[in-house]
Amino acid sequence: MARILFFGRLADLAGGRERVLHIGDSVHNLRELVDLIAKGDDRLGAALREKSVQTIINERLNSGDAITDSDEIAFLPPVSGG
Amino acid sequence: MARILFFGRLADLAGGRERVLHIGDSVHNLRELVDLIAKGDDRLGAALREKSVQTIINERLNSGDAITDSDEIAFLPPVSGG
Amino acid sequence: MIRISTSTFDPGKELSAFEKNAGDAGAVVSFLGRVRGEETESAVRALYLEHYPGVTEHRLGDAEAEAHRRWAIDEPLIIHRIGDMKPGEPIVFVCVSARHRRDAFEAADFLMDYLKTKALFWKKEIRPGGDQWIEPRAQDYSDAARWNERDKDN
Amino acid sequence: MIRISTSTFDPGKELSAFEKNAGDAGAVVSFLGRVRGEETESAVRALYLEHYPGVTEHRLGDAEAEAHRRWAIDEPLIIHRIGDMKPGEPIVFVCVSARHRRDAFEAADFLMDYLKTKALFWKKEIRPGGDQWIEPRAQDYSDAARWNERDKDN
Repeated sequence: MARILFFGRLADLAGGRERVLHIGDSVHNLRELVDLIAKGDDRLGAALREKSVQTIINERLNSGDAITDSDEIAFLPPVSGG
Repeated sequence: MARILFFGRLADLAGGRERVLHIGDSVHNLRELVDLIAKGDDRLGAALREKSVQTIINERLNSGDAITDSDEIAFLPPVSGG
Repeated sequence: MIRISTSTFDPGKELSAFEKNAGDAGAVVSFLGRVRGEETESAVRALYLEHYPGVTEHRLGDAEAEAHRRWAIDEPLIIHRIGDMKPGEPIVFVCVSARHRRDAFEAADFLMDYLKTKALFWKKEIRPGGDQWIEPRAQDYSDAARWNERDKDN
Repeated sequence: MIRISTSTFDPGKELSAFEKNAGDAGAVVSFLGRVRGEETESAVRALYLEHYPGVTEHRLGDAEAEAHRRWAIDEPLIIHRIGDMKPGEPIVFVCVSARHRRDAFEAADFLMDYLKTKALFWKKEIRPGGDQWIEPRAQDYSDAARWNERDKDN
């Protein structure tokens, strides 16, 4: 099962910070994952597709966009620390 | 009587931070005051004439260089605070 | 040192502790960011901050390492609050010690620009009229871009 | 506020007190200058600092007023030691609070440049090989000149 994390306003839209999702044969990359999530929730799907949203797979940046069923995928809206 | 103040290394050279001096008819300005001090002490005189030495008359900057017998004249070597 | 804190802290005490361990450093610069309060009509009642546990800390470590590469500084201290906080409370505290003051000033400034635009924190203002997630101001991005400009100069 | 102090002080406690009175400021920058110690062969055993009583304070007040004109800051705190001090002890502590961090950083930086090159203090290093009066480094003068350059830009 893949672990999907949402932060900031994306967590509000997703109704929670975390989802555990079975990724079937139809999902091989980030775009297909977002398509799957968008099926159940248009607004969340649109928010995840915004250019300002970054993704981190398995806590590494620039890890490509291939996804398997054991991955942790985090969706990050623009940060605001400090 | 005029009050002459020396700071930093100038105080070391003068052998003290303060001198009270009677300024006679021959001293009307800073240059003449330095000449008077230099008469008794060549080394101190040379140090006071260095370009890096600033003077403050009666605690005000840019107060001209006229001096009377009731003035406070401070000789300041380059500062080093902080 | 990097500390993500779920409870409030006393910046003065942190500075004292940091300074006692600053060895032979001639300069210590600190930056304190605080929750701003009530001066506007839509007064901020509280802030909520979240982070990406593990990943946020790891990235902050990278930022500290970059500061080390750029300036002759000792190990900085970064404390960042998460959770709920009230006006006047500290959000972030950064301390940098160095032999000379320019290094300490610039490294602290650099780390704050990083914290404002790149560190993995998300901040929500709790207002009477409704909550609002915050994004960096344009000024924050242009401040952060100063360090890239400088790279090009070198 | 300007304080010339003949005895040592605790920068952490000063920051706590300053911060408690910082009202709605979002940013507080502090700079601490300390007596450097023993790492060189001609180790500094102590520092001695003197000032021009009354005049030094008055001029520092002018510098604070200039910082106020240039940046949107609250009233800064400047504490400067005089007399004898030992390695590790604070020499100078500057705190600036402001709504935004850039103002606080720049005003603190500006005040330190002033304190290093223009404020009426004289500093002697007490060394095993003999005492030595200190003058600003070339770097200190060029740091201070940055603010004049900026005036020309405006």
